[in-house]
Amino acid sequence: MFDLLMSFLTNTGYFFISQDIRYLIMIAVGCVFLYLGIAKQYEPLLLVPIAFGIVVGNIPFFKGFGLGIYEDNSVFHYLYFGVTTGLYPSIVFLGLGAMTDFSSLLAQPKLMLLGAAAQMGVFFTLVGALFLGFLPKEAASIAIIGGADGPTSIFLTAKLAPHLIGPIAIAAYSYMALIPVIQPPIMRLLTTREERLIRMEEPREVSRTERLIFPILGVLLCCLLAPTALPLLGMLFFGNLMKECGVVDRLASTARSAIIDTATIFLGFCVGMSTQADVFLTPKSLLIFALGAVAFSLATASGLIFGKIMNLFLKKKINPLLGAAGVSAVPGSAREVHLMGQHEDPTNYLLMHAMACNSSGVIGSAIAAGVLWSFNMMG
Amino acid sequence: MFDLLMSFLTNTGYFFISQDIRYLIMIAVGCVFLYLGIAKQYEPLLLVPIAFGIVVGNIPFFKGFGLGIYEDNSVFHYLYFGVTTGLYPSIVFLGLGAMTDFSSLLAQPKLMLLGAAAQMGVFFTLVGALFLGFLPKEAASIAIIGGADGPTSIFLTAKLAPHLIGPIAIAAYSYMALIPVIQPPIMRLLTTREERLIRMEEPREVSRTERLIFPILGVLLCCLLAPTALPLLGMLFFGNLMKECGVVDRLASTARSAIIDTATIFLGFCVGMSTQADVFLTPKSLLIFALGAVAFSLATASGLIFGKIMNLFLKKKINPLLGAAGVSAVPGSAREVHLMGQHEDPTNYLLMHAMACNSSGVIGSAIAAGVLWSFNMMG
Amino acid sequence: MFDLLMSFLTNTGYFFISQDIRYLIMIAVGCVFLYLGIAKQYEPLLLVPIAFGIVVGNIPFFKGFGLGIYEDNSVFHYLYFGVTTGLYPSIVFLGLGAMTDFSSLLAQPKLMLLGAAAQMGVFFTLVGALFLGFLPKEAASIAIIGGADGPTSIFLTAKLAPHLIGPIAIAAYSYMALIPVIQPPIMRLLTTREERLIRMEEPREVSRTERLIFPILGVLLCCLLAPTALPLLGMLFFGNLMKECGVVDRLASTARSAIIDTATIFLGFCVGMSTQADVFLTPKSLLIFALGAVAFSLATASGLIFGKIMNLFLKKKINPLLGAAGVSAVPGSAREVHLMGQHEDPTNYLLMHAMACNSSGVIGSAIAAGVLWSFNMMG
Amino acid sequence: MGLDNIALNNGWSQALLGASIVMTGLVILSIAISQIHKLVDFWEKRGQKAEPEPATAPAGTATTVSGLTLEVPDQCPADINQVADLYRPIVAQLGTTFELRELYQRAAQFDLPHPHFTIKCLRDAHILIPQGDGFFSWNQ
Amino acid sequence: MGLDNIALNNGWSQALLGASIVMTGLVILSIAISQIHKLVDFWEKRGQKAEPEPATAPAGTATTVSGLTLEVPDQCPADINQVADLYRPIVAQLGTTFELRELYQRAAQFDLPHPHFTIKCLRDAHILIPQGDGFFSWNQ
Amino acid sequence: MGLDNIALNNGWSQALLGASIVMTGLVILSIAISQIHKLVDFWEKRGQKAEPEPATAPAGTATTVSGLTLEVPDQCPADINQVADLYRPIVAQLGTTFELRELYQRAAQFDLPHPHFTIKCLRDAHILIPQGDGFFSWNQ
Ligand code: NA
Ligand code: NA
Ligand code: NA
Repeated sequence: MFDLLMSFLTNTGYFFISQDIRYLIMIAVGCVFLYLGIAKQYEPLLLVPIAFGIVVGNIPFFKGFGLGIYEDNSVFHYLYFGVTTGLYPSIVFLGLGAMTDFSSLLAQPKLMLLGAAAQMGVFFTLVGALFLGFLPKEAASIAIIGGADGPTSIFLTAKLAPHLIGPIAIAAYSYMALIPVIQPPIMRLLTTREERLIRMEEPREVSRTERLIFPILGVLLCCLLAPTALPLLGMLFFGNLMKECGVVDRLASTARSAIIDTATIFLGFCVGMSTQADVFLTPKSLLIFALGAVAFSLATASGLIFGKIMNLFLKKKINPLLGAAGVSAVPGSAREVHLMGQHEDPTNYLLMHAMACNSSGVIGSAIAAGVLWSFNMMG
Repeated sequence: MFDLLMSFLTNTGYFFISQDIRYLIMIAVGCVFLYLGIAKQYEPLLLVPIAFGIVVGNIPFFKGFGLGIYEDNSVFHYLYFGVTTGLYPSIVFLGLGAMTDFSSLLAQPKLMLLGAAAQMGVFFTLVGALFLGFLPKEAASIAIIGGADGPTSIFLTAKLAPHLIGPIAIAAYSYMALIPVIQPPIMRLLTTREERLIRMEEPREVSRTERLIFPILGVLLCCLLAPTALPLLGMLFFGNLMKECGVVDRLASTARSAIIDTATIFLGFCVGMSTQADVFLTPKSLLIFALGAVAFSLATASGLIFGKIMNLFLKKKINPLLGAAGVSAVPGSAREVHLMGQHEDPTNYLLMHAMACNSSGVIGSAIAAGVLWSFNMMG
Repeated sequence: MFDLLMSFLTNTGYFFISQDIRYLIMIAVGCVFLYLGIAKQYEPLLLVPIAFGIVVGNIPFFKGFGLGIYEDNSVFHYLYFGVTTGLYPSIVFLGLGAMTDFSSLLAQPKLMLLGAAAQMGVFFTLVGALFLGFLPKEAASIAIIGGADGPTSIFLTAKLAPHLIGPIAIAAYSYMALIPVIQPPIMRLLTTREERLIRMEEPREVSRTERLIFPILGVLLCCLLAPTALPLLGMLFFGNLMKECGVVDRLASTARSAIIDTATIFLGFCVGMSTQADVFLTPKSLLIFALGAVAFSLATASGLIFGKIMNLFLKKKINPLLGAAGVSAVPGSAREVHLMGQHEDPTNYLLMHAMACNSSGVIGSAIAAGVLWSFNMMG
Repeated sequence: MGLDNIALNNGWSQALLGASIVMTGLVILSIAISQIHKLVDFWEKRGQKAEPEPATAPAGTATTVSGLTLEVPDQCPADINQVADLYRPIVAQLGTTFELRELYQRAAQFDLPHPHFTIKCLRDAHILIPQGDGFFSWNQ
Repeated sequence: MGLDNIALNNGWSQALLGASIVMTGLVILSIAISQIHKLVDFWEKRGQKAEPEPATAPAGTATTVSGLTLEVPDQCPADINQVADLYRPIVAQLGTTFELRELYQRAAQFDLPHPHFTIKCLRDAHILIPQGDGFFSWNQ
Repeated sequence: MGLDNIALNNGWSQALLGASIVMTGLVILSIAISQIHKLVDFWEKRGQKAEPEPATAPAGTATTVSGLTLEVPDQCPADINQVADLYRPIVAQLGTTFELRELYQRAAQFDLPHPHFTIKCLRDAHILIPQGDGFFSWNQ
């Protein structure tokens, strides 16, 4: 009886926490994330599942029972399978495609360049991470944080540096949630008030045929150039075609509800759980967080500056704030751009234009991920 | 031609049934369950899938084609995977969390003790099963039937005694469906009319913050004590947090509809199919059924008696009928308690209070399962 | 830098297409299918996912990255798993059962014979495929195209000749989509105007009890005869029971929405992707397409002729057009029959009767698939 | 290739036998379903005869339950207020206005008998009052 | 570590080339989509010219079908009663009152052409009559 | 078999210890939740005190944001027209009539603050006008 009691007690989470305080730190981090997601409403669809996953994943246990996300045959391991194989990110892209309206992008194709420009942040960070001594595959995974796209980051990391999924995903999602904190200062720093006041024209009407052709053209042009972007972009454009073709509405509607919700729940929760303190709390993670912030800021800056450069050549100037929405981080960065625009001039509606940059940022970072993947496989 | 005909005929289900009449018995059992589920409406969400699974699973076939649930590479085997790994039970708990309102429990924390008390039935049965010569892991799996929680029983059995999933799941679900038959006599036997007439106070209003903190506190306190309850309680409280936080409504709503429904359909159907006569109809199964009935009755009695004991110490008496709802068996036992209360006094509303016991019974038996699991892994 | 550029360029899809023009052919085929599905609305729920899958699956890439559907560990390979194991077809049948109303079939049991008769096309084609030198398992998989049931064809092929899933599935779905082109000429050829004018009696009311007993009786009678039909018919009748029993509406409704939609999306998309030019564009595929057309036409003809034969014996004549609906191809062939009937006499409503034949055709071809499977396993 | 390949692989037997089996299967099924009708009629008549005698097994319990769950809802219960009592605690949780869907879900969750039918009766009895836009309130 | 690590791992090339590829990809795509517009216009004009000539392949069939499925629903069909005939057998199955959603699902199940639009027309023609609370009945 | 089997397998200890652990767990939890109440009260009081002082960290930003996202929606904003401005571009995309569900989805997609509450306010301010059958139009 006493033996049983003792062996039970030494298997409680309380006991393990008393041995290794890092679990407690991570639980506290989880609670902070919950606070940000729920009370501050920073991207709750991402933060709430991740944050609760962090709490659950850091309740320590005896390794060997088959309980944890890193142990074979555990329930959580099977759910985590969708992360490590890249299934959840691809499925999220399917649903994302089925809910994204590319109309305003189609009406203003030049805004697509801002989505490309913001990816420069990715490549700056790649160099930076190599400078700090990371291995090439790790550096690529870290750099993609600058793409500001959670599923893309997770997908690339799962392929190149699966041991870093935890920190990279957390960094990516944290910075996406912190957009209202990170982006506005950079936006103010790099643009003048005059630029921020620039109004965009009402985009023209886009016909159904155009919206229909876009996903087909998009998948062909992007993936013939970078076939490694197929698992993400193939799904994204598939979802979008289902949405736009109008003859498979029931499929599109399931894709943008039950399917994406299920993938979102399990993706977020598992990514949270993967932050188990003993594998997560390392100096490397801290370095990744630092680089992630750099990547994110550089991406924002690249977009803004490219917008200003474009204005040197364009007769009809664009509002360079839109460049900040090129990072993707759907729809947070678009909202920031809109709010910043309205802050200067409450009658200036940038939302639709910013969404166009947003969605091209999603495409841009998926291509960037594909390119980084193939560089590292060819290398 | 004749050869082909003969070999076809000896591969029909008719032929196999003529060789082994037990399949016919099980098909009849399936039909009885269908009758109970459909005409009598005893827990149809559980009984209908199970019952049809019993029918389908007992259509006999040539082993070796890859058809049956126990054969590698069959469709049914892949679906059964969610049972044997514990995935379906965990996912059901996710949905359950997203549909459970813990308000009345939060308003009356002392009712939680009744949910704990009812688990005593589990441990009485453990001793009984050992007495009858079952192996320790088998005994633990049988005992958990007293928890009156289908997914929990299946989860624990999948971990400890996978060869018994069929009989234990069927016993658990049968007795849950038979609650209107099993519980009322015990309730009448162990309580006086005066006790049954006790009215409960209207529970106080519970603030959103309380409902929000509960799942976080719940997962920490329960799983730090018994980390092995994580796959069940982690998911249950995750679902509940999504429900209560109010910022991820679309996820919560998918969890409590598409996700739980899908898991329920396949869980029930596969559990039914696992009763293939040649592995199911054994003396052991009968013994398990007998012990299950004992477990269930003991759990009910434990709850009732504990309610009476609590009244010895409480100034404001509680209605001991509520103890019977502590077995969980959501929401059948709560309904029985309510009906029994109304039978004595039609103006006595016990439903909300009984639901509080119900939900604490779910938590209680998940902890009990975790404890039994860890005892048997440490042993 | 130059090395990296060269190696990137030789990994683009453009480069691979320049090496092997067949990919371009298949992409064009995909676009034609998209046109048929979207503009012509030929069975869009099937054609759109398949067609986009063809486009995506024929963007060529370097084999070895783990990108394609035939490469281990790729996202698409995991999604394809549901095809090769037969999971998606079974799940589609679950949803199909939950949305099919068998009332008019129950009211007119003799129409079930037309669903059986149309399967004769399957067996004619079997002989034909053997004649052309196909191996027995390949011949059986080709023959089932005549069943005009996509999931059934995929299921049988996955079990018997997995290397032919692509061409067989594409043939099956193409001909189902081309029903408005294929069936009417055969219908006109084999029936006289007098026959096409025959009116069917209003079917009698069918009680709930009958509709409830049907799935139970159906699964027993069909699967005791041909147990190999269990994965398809077990699921079909399970779905139907959930629909009819009225006590598990939430499960039935999820089965006929989220569940079947998800399976349909991934089934169609993966089948499309499996047409990767280098494994698909072979002389064998062309032969399969030719045989598929034969199978389909023979099935239609068998149904029609059997209808005429039945009329020799029946006092109350049936409209032999209904025989064409016996091929299943839900609901396309039923609609063709109805339209043809209305073309001759706009006041003649054959839709309900044709749906009865349709649904018995589904059952018939599932049995045929089971029989062919067992023949080839016993062989 | 050719007829030899058919014979070699049992093609003729498979085709003939296969076709016969499919036909047999559906003939049996069609005969069976043409008989369900009679079976159901017979059963229902027997049921009507048997009904007057009280049920066999757990009598007291069954009555307690059947009063609430098993009666066939041909018409609204006379004691609609008693039924309303069952719903009041649920309604209380839903706030002052709510959608019928919410009420139905709650009722189904607590397994109250015939929720669809009962809700209809409650509306007929003006206990549930429509507030427009699909919202309802409780009039008691 | 340091610049050596960048050079050793092709960092500069990767960054430069990677950035160029992403930019190239999106520039190509943006040029392409800015041209869709013209393509569509051209195609639609061609289509208008081609339309008067009857379609090439399965002529008779196509007509049978197109009369029902392929016309562009710019306005409600003049022969609304003929359309109503198509819907009557479906409606019969739904009972006296039903929700539009049910009707739509059935119509979609039978692949009737343009169900949303047709149902709208049936309402406009007062063949579908609203009964309140989202329920409708059939007025024929 | 028998008592020996119980003793041999630690049955008594397991039962006693197991029961105690479950009871302990739920007692702790029930005590904890009976205290949440007080904690919440304490926290909210502290919050009320703390509120007057402006937030600590990214001040300017926070204000920009908080003006829109963080106020507690106790009553409709006085500047409902300003809120309406936020919704106008979304509504424009939805056509002249739309369902509230669509509007809500769009609002949620763009993460506009408190969409449910705001939509209610817009209705109260007669900016959203019901058109029957669950459809609404925009009155500006
Ligand atoms: Na991006
Ligand atoms: Na329990
Ligand atoms: Na068929």
